[in-house]
Amino acid sequence: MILALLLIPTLAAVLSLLVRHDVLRRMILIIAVAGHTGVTLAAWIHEPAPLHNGWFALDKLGLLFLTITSILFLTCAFYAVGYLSGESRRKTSDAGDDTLFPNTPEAIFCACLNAFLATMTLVMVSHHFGVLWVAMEATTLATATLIYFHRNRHSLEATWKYLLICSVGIALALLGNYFLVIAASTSEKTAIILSDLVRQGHTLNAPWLKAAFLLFLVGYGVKMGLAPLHTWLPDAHSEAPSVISALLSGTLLNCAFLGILRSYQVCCAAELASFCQELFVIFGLLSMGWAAVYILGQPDYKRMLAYSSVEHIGILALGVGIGAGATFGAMLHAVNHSLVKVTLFLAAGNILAAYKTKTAANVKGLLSCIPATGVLWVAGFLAITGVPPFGIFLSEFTIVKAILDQGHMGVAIAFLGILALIFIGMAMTFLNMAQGRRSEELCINHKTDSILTIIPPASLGILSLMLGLYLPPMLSRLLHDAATAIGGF
Amino acid sequence: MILLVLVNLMLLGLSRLRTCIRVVAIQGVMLGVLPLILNGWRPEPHLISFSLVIIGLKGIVFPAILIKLLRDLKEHREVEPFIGFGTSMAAGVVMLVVSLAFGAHLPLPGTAASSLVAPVAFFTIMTGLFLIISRKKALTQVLGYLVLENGISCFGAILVEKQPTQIELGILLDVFVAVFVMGIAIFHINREFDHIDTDKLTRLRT
Amino acid sequence: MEAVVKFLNPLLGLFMAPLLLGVISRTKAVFAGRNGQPILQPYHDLWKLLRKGVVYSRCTSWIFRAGPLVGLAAAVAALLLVPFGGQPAAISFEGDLLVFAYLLGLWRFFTVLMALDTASSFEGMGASREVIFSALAEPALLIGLATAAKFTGHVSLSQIFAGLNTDAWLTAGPALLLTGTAILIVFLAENSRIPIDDPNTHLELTMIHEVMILDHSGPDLGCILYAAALKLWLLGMLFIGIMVPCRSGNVLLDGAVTMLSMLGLAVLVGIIESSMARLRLLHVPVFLIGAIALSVLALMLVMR
Amino acid sequence: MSFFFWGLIIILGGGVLSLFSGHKPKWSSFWGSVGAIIGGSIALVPATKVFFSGQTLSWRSNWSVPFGSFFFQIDAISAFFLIPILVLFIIAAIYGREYLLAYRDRKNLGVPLFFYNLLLAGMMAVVVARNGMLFLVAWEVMSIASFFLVTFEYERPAVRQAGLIYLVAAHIGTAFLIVFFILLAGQGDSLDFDRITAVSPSLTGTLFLLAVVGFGVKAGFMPLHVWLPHAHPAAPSHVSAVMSGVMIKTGIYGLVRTLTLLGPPPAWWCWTLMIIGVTSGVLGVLFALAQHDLKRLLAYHSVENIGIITMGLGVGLLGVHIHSPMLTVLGFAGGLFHVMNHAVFKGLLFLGAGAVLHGCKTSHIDLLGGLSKRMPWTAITFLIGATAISGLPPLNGFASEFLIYLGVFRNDMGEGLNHAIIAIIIIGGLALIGGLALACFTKAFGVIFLGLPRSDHAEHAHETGPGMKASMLILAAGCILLGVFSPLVITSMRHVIAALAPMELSAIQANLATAASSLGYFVKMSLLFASVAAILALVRFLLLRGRSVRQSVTWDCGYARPTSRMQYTATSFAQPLVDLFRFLLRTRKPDSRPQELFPAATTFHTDTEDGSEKYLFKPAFMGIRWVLSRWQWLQHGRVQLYILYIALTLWILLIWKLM
Repeated sequence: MILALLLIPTLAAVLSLLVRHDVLRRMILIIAVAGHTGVTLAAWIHEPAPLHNGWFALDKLGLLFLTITSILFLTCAFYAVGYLSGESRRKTSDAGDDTLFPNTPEAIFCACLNAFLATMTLVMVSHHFGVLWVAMEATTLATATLIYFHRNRHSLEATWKYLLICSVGIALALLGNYFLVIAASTSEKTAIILSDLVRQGHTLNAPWLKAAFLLFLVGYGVKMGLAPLHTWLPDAHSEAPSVISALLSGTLLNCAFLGILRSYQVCCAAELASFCQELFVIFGLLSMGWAAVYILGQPDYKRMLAYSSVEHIGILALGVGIGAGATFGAMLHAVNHSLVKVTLFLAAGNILAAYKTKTAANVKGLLSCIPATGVLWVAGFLAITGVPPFGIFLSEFTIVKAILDQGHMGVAIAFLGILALIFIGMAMTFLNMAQGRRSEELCINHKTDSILTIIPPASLGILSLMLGLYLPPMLSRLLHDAATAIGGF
Repeated sequence: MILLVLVNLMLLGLSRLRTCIRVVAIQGVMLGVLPLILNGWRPEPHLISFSLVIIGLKGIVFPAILIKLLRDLKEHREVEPFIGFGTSMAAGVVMLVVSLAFGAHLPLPGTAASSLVAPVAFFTIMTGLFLIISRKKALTQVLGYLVLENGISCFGAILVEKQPTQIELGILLDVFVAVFVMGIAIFHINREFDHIDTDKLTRLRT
Repeated sequence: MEAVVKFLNPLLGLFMAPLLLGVISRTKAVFAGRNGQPILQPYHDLWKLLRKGVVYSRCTSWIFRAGPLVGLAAAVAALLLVPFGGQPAAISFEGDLLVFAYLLGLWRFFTVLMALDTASSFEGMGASREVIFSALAEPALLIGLATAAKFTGHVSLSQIFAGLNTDAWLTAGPALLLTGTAILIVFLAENSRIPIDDPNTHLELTMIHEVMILDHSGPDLGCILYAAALKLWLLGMLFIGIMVPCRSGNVLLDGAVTMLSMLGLAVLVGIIESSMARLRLLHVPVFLIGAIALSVLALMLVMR
Repeated sequence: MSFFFWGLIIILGGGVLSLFSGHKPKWSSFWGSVGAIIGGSIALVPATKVFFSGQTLSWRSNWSVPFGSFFFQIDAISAFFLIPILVLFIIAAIYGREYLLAYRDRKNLGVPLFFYNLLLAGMMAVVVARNGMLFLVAWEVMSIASFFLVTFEYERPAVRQAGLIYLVAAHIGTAFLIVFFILLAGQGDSLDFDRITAVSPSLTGTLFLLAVVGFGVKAGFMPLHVWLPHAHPAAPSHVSAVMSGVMIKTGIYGLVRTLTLLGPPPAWWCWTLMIIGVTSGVLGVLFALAQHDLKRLLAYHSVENIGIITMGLGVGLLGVHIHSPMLTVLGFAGGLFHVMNHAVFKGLLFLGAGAVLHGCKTSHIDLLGGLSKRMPWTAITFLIGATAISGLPPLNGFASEFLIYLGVFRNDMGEGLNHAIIAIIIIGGLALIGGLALACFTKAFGVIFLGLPRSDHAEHAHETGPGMKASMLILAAGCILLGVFSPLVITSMRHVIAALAPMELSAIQANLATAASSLGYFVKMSLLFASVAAILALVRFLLLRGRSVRQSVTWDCGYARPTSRMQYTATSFAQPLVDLFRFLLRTRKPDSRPQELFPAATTFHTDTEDGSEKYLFKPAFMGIRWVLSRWQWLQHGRVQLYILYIALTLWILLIWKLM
């Protein structure tokens, strides 16, 4: 089963490079991702057996993140098909300046998309830290090409920053890997496989384990987007095609988070949980605050979404750091944030296609100009800022409750204060875009909303709304299991 | 060991890109030899083959890619780095002291390896980071990344016994692809901007 | 006996109220060294007005016609609530003082509206002044009444005034004096007397109450003037009820003293009007806020 | 309870139907309003039953979300708030149908109709929810639905601004409520209200303050009221009516509910409420005086009336604190009765304002005038509303203020300087509010409906249609009936007060009977007054029969050519008061005085910005923004710098954690 998960997208990637016909290639993409989703859902019912001495296994935590990834990928694949057929093959003019630029060939794009899925799946299923690292670096490389889809200066700059910063960060995580090996070298079995490490947690060498965790935190933290390590994130998210931004934000960040959580699991086993939790809380609040600084008055709406990702990454870290019930909240938050953020990025893609600008001030009257996207945009705004009855409210509430139950009044105040500030910042931008008087010249020659660009984000938005009103018992159990795996409940 | 230190210091003081690449190549070769040294020259086949792969990649392939890239570029020198070459050397000495202290603080448990390995690895890592931070040319930054990676794989060399070979190969493959992709990116940067000064790549901010 | 008193009390007000106006103008005439109009002149005026026809401005609506009636009805209703000295009022219940105060408010509401109905800038100006002064007089009146209520422990005017005997003055003389002064100021302000307003002025720009009824004529004007006389009676009765603590139990004696005090009050008003100038309009609020301060002080003294 | 749910379903169903038939305005408005009317009427059944009988209906079921449960309960307090909500929503739905049809060419009517019904459903859920999570969800649904209603005409920048301020205020208020509910639940896993056992005494103070702020934002306590004067004028008038009439009362409901959960009140709670009440009341009415827009004026009056309600609650709470049954009963009865009364007359006034806006296309007071001839029905109903809101007999506004006054006038409070101050605050406050409200509404009614038209807008005004007229008439009748039957109403409020005050029902009944007998006298007085007025009218009619009744011009000092522009304007009318209170209002008068011999055309206008907005919130937000923007240099686009951050972070962590 795990093999199937890995092989389907890999094969599809190879096929995409070989196939010459565009439509066929898109079909392959959809079929591969749908197959992947199918297998993932099957894994819910039937737990897959570990492979290769436990190097590859799908535990609850991995299953949770894998499911998010797979479902989001499926919706994004549909959107991507609509997007690709909309993107002209000719050189198009840049949104910012009037230079002309070509797009990356579609074959490479599709192949990289599939490879992206494959590498992310590898991250989810690998329980060997070495494999985890390899997979993580591979995701960076696969996505670099995707970010550089529009071959213009801005996306090139973003790609370069992404590559360099993430590579350096992940290199540090490699160092963490070696430190982990050193920490584990006192015990007889030295393979750094998660289950083994967890089992013999107390025998690990504490200083080296601490150092390893710090390196993982900083290394994968770069990729995850914890401030102040997140610096590549807004650039890459704003310059990539919206569907890629959506995937980066909705899946890749979770992926990196999983990397940190894996090391956290080991630390928990070695009774270093409080050491890690303090760091999670600090980084969480720092990320939220940092995001608030840039969200207020942010002129570029895609960058605003990117910073919002930094904020929510901070919330995830904070939730894990608080522990207890907040861990469950964090897991739920990961699900909700991914759903909503993808909705928003896809809607942003529609807006960009209609208005040809990323400057929020130049976008007016979405609700009257492209109503369906406008509704998504407003709903997404409400959802992302944690307004009930959307799911994010639930997860944030759970986290706040845990914070207050533990008596961290200061943390709670900071948390809610930053959320309020971000709400104000986002409200100003989003509402002015959605409402406002429509400008006729922009509205005349726009593409109308097509089904392929509306249904995917809309379905995710509805899913997020549903999660705010009804938490299916299966999901709830999975979330609890995942939270238990990382020391919460 | 001492050689590695000297190589790092050289990197900090050099301005010609081509020389820098060569120096990194030398470092790569040394790194390839390192597992053999650390394991007492035991001629085990997988060790030797592993060394050969490292030497091949880091000593030959990477420099070749970069040199190839350099031919297409106009610039051959690192001009006006953020931190001057002399200062860089001084900083290098400071870093060396810090890493020695650090190595002393965190003793390697249970290995009989030379006590110098960890500090030197740290020093190499710091040199790599320092190169990335203080230099402007994109190419130098790739070099810095390579040095960083070399430093990290010093640890790999210590632990070559404990790390499965597949993983090591996977890591190498990743690094290879990374350098390759970065090379492509630099190529594109050069084409788009007519230079590879990263301090001009600041359109995306706040 | 009590039933008779309750019945006679409002009737007395109805009949005697215009007399106060006569007394005031007579006093002023005496002070000015004139003979002055007959003391019963106000009755003649009212009678004359009732027999006349009316002229309406084309701008006005039904509010203009309804206003005088509402005002008079409010005054008559209020008359039923006010005791005559220590004698009980026709109707008394817990909180009747509030109904009393707010009936006057209702009256004012309609007076102001009918002034605005004429579309005249003079009447608008008068209305504007009326509302500001009454808004400030209201707290003074109510806190003043609260002082009396808290002191006697009752919330009905009849019971309050029945309780304000000489003993009361011996125990809480200063507080009652302050209250009385505050109510006197309210009395002057609400009845548009000097130093707040000059009822005899002939310049529209400086008038308050008189300017608001410039356009009324005939029976309407009669209603307004009669209601104004009743208001003089009503508020005067509050003042007398507090300041003259004659509660001997003898109905005739108490009644006579009260009636005489009322006339005395009218003379007092005449004296004030003859001896003082009208305040500048800008200073009137300060004067009224002074009244509020007096009644607040009194309440603090009583409840301390 | 099933009636309640059926009502809810019909209301939502109507909303959804109207949303999907948005392209056919007739059908859309039909479905929306019929859903609201029928559903609302059905839901009224259990509400009235509970209100009169005092029994409690509940329904509980599991909810899969964390800490949530579907726990609904209609007790007397819920029922008491439900009744005005449902009634006003039904009446405003009749009105809204006609009102919205005027927009049918420009707008999709499905949207406002849907959100109207959603708002109703949300508010119904708020007052019956007995689980913190459920309450918060309903609360936010209510806020969001009303936000979309406020921004109905989002093409106008002022409306967008209003919407933004409202949304932000609502959201921040909710943040306080989140903390409130979490702390209320304590360590427990359930947020059900009935599972809240003894809140730890050290927390009650914090909880009370959190509730005051959280609910106060919605209720519009000064200085948290900033959203109110923006949002109410921006919304369509029937929405302003329900927002002002009942939605802000959910804040009061929340506060009342909190009081039932927190246990015996210390003295400072009473003080807090009273001071908030007086501040909101006096400042609210003062700011109302200085306004030029009718709907903005009315919005400030909502702040004022919320102040009066809060004063009543404060008095009642004082009664609980000092164990005085009479004071408790009078305070709570007065405050809560005012909730109901305000719903009726403020609803009426906003509907009237809507009719003016509808008929004249402007709600700027100084541009109107003489509408009583052109819109007679609107005029008479507005007059009734204005009289009621000024607290004048014989209408309902007086009845509730009377109870609060009576509580303080009576000797139940006891002596002492503290209580003297309370008496002064309440009596002086109410009296001043009454006087100023009178000034404000004579201004509003007098300038808008009386005199001559001041502009073409008013000149060409037209009366509204039958539906709008009918709904205003119903509410006007409500003002009169609630006044006349006030003794009856307050005696039937016994269950509400019993739920709120820790007293025996019989004691409450006895005390209410005393209060009701006073009110009974007041009603008799009112009837007497009315009959005197009727007799006088008859006398006058008889007197004038056969006499000359002439029409002429207004006395103008002999000026030859009077024009309507010579009338006193609302601005001038309010000027002395505005000047007197300029230290609070800070009205700006950027005037250009006429100069030289032949002066050029000159203008004059006054501008009263909201004090707390201008001096508190704006600087605060600007300050925060400034501080945050100081940090923006951190991310300056240089990749070297970014790597440096990584290196520094790593070093700091290694040194901090390992050395």
